[in-house]
Amino acid sequence: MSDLSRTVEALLFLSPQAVSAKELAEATQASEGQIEEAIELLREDLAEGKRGVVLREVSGGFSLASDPGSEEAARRLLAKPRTPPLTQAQAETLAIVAYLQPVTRPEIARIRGVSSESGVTSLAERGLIEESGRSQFGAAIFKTTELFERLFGLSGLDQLPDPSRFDPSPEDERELRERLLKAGEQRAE
Amino acid sequence: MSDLSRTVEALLFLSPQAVSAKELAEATQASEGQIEEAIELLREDLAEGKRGVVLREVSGGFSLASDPGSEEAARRLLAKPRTPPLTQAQAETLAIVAYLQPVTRPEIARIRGVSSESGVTSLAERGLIEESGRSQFGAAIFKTTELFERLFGLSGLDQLPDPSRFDPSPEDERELRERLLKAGEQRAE
Amino acid sequence: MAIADLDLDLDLELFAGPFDLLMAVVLREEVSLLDLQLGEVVVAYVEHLEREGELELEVATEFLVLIAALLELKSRLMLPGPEEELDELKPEEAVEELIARMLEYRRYRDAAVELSARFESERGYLYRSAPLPAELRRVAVEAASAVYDPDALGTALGDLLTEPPDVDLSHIRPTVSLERRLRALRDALLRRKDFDFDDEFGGEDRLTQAVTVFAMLELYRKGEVTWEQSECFGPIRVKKVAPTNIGKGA
Repeated sequence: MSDLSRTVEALLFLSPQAVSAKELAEATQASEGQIEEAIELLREDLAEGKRGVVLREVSGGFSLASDPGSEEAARRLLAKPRTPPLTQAQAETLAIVAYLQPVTRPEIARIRGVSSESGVTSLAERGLIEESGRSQFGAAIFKTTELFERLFGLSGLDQLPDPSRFDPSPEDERELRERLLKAGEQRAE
Repeated sequence: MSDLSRTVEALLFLSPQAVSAKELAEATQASEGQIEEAIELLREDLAEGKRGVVLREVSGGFSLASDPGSEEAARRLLAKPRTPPLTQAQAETLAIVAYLQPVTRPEIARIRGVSSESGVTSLAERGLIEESGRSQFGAAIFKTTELFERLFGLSGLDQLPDPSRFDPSPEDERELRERLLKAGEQRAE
Repeated sequence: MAIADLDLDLDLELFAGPFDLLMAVVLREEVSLLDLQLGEVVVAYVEHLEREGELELEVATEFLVLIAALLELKSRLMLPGPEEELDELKPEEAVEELIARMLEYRRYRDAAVELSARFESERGYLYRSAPLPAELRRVAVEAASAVYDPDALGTALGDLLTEPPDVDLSHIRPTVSLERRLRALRDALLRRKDFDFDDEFGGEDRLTQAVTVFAMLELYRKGEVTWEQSECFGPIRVKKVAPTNIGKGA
């Protein structure tokens, strides 16, 4: 292991946040190319299944995380309960914020067709979204947080699944239209 | 690397404090003997100079620490040098240590007339004072650090302002100590 | 399939029949949205839920989206005046609007499923959260410059050297007890048969001396004491009266 990779590993170990290649280069006074090489070495050494710690690329930088295989033991040691899964309301609200950010609360409600007060509040409490100012009409504007990227294993928002994947197919659309009209017509007969 | 050493490494990575062999055994549901073996493997892999992280054995158990060689880079990336103004309690405690050093914690408390636990701790954390041994009765003895002299712009302890400038004026250090103790006892009454 | 599966029969003032039929007739403007009490539809749905005893989430969500869309359309229709193109929302446009709304919602519903799965698969990775080592939390010696004034230490030391002032009692009114002065007089007379007042009590404050004189008068009344003073402001000689004398005198 090179001196530089050792230093990079130490920095990732110490830093509470993900560290970008640029920050690593500045701190170690190495070039970004050298950092790339050092990261490449670490990527091999800390690949899944090799050690208790793995290298991850999250929220615009690099971070160390414990191997998922040790999750149960870690929760026992740290007395940390497993975070509950997202509820449907939370997941829908989070999807809207993630893809449309920055987005206001009324916009979220308009898309979901229901008031999204509690979904927004609970996501903010879990640190996945945060207020980032007010719209000109005074509505709170929301965006996702760094923690969101970390917990979802995203190296950046551009790593979100391609939204076009969720476009309804023309068949879906036709079906929906037919359903709304036909069902009525049949009964009207 | 065995599964158990991987899990142990993950646990040491996650825990902010040292973890004892017993705690590791409980969390991994392994025997302490197995933990010993796992630690043995880690001891080799994480010996000083091998990686960016080293295995440390402290009184309470085991912990991971960043390699000392990376300190300079870590400082560039992470250090947030803070020199906020001293509180009254800190200034008093620091004055006692500066003029009377070496001085024990109980003596500081007697002179100030109040428990000085938090003042001592915060000054030590900020690197202005440090423990330098124990008195014959086991009390921690404190003195000021080199950082203290730098932050106060002193080329040596003899550059401290002459206490005779502050009325009443004790003549030597022994007298100073006695007067401080006497005044402290009156305050404590 | 979802909303078509909703077996909700309505019996409203304006309309009787299943919910999806209502949607269709509303969209074809056979029933005016303006006259339809949407609140009644919601109440009917809630009653339906109570009867069924279970909530099918997908159906419920779609129902809410539809009702919300209808409410918005209706509120647009109710807007007065100039926004005429809104007032003249054609049935086909209403259908399109409704469909667009439902499709948009579906997109995020599906993205939500994907995000939830991702959240689930990522939950095993745990990140370290530990304070920085002490040496990184303080200024490096080499980088340290003088930011504190040494005089602050001298001043703090001066404060510590200052002995606290005596407690000020001037606000407390002194009181002198006659009882105590009587006792003091009797004590003095136990030690000696006679004494000079100033020798015994001259060190007391004026108030105490005055009360002691009162005590002497009291003891005189009781026949325990007498005194002599040869001139004004001269020394007072206090003398004990022997009990035998009292007996004889009586």
